[in-house]
Amino acid sequence: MELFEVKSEPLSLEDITKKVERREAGAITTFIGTVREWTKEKRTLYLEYQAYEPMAAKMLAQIGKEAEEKWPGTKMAISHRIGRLEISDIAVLIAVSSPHRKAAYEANEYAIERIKDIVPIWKKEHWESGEEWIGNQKETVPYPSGRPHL
Amino acid sequence: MELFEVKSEPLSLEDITKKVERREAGAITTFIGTVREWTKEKRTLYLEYQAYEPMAAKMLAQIGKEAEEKWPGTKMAISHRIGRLEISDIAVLIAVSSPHRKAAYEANEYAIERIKDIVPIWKKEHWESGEEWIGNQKETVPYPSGRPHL
Amino acid sequence: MIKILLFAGLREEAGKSEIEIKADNLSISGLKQQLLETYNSLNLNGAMIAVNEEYATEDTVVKSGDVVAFIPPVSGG
Amino acid sequence: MIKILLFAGLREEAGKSEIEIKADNLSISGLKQQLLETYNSLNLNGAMIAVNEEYATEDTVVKSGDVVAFIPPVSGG
Repeated sequence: MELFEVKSEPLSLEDITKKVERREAGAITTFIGTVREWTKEKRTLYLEYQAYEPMAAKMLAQIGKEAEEKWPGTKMAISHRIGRLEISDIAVLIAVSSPHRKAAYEANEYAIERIKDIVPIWKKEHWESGEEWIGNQKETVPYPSGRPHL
Repeated sequence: MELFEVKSEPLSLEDITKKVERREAGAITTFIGTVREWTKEKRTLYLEYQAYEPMAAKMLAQIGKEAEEKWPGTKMAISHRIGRLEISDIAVLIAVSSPHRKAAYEANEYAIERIKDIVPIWKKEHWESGEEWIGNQKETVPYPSGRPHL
Repeated sequence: MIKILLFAGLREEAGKSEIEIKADNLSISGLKQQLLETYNSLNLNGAMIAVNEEYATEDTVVKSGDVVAFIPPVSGG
Repeated sequence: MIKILLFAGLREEAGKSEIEIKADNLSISGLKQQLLETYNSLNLNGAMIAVNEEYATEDTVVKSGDVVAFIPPVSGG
């Protein structure tokens, strides 16, 4: 049972929640990132995720370690899916258990922000009008062909 | 399919997540409140939840309405269980979907805080050494017999 | 008749979950006084009040047929 | 031999996911120069660098047998 994983198979919310359940932890938060059909006026047909797999799994585990240091008593699990994903498919799952709810929320949100900063995973949007590797970690400025605005 | 409910049957994370799923919402947060075995040095054997059921369901719906006004575009569902609950049983589930993750986290945390303020539901702790209705909505100052410190 | 609902610790103190009081056009504080004549050990001071499933205040006036709930500090979630 | 890994847009620009370069004791910036001699359209400026699966900097020195990954801005989550 890997707490931090990158895989091609569908992700299960039930499974990841079980990974962090503990009798002393009364609060669990989960984050479910799904493939959105509409981003502003643009319609996504499907997505493709690519990862530098061994390093991505390591970085996810590092995020978990960071969170457990910042919020002692929390336990985290993260799964990220790669390959082709359809609309509404789950791309990422984050689960955090904690004796206290505040830490469970904060550590969870910390994790998704860190994923978008440091984990080597990329998504390619496929629209009716074309396709594009999304390159900005905070999803605000997509640029074509993996080439950032310099 | 009720978005806001108070019931005696076990709660399902899968079910409540489905209630808020939408193709335009790429982020879903859930909160799972479970029965904790240990609160500081005190060991809980089991809990009993009582509700003013029709009003509690109304208040949950009101929290959802407040959240949808504060965070436009979010959709919320809340289920609260009542009756006898064992350690690790789920007492409350909150799910929020949103096109953007920040709102999904914030609205979810708002909901659990509001539940602890305004929803007429009470829990009775059963310990080895006795039992007690917990009376302070933020769980910081339990008092015996439903009688607050005045 | 005004129906009074009790919960949690208050229910245990009173030994019942519902009490009916013959009254009409009475403020909540008046109702409390009347209730305490019979149930003098009930501690209603920390409780919020709901009339017909909506939160109300001490000076809310209730009529016959209304349902008044005394809501001790809540502890759900 | 230093193994170079390319991802996402960089992989498509180069038309391959791995490139091997004969080199030893070379800084990342030196490695980039050598790589651009063959793949002159590759835009490496926005990419982070990892050496053996750990983030590294331009002046990190790599040896034969090391794996260097060019990591364009990430977009997981």
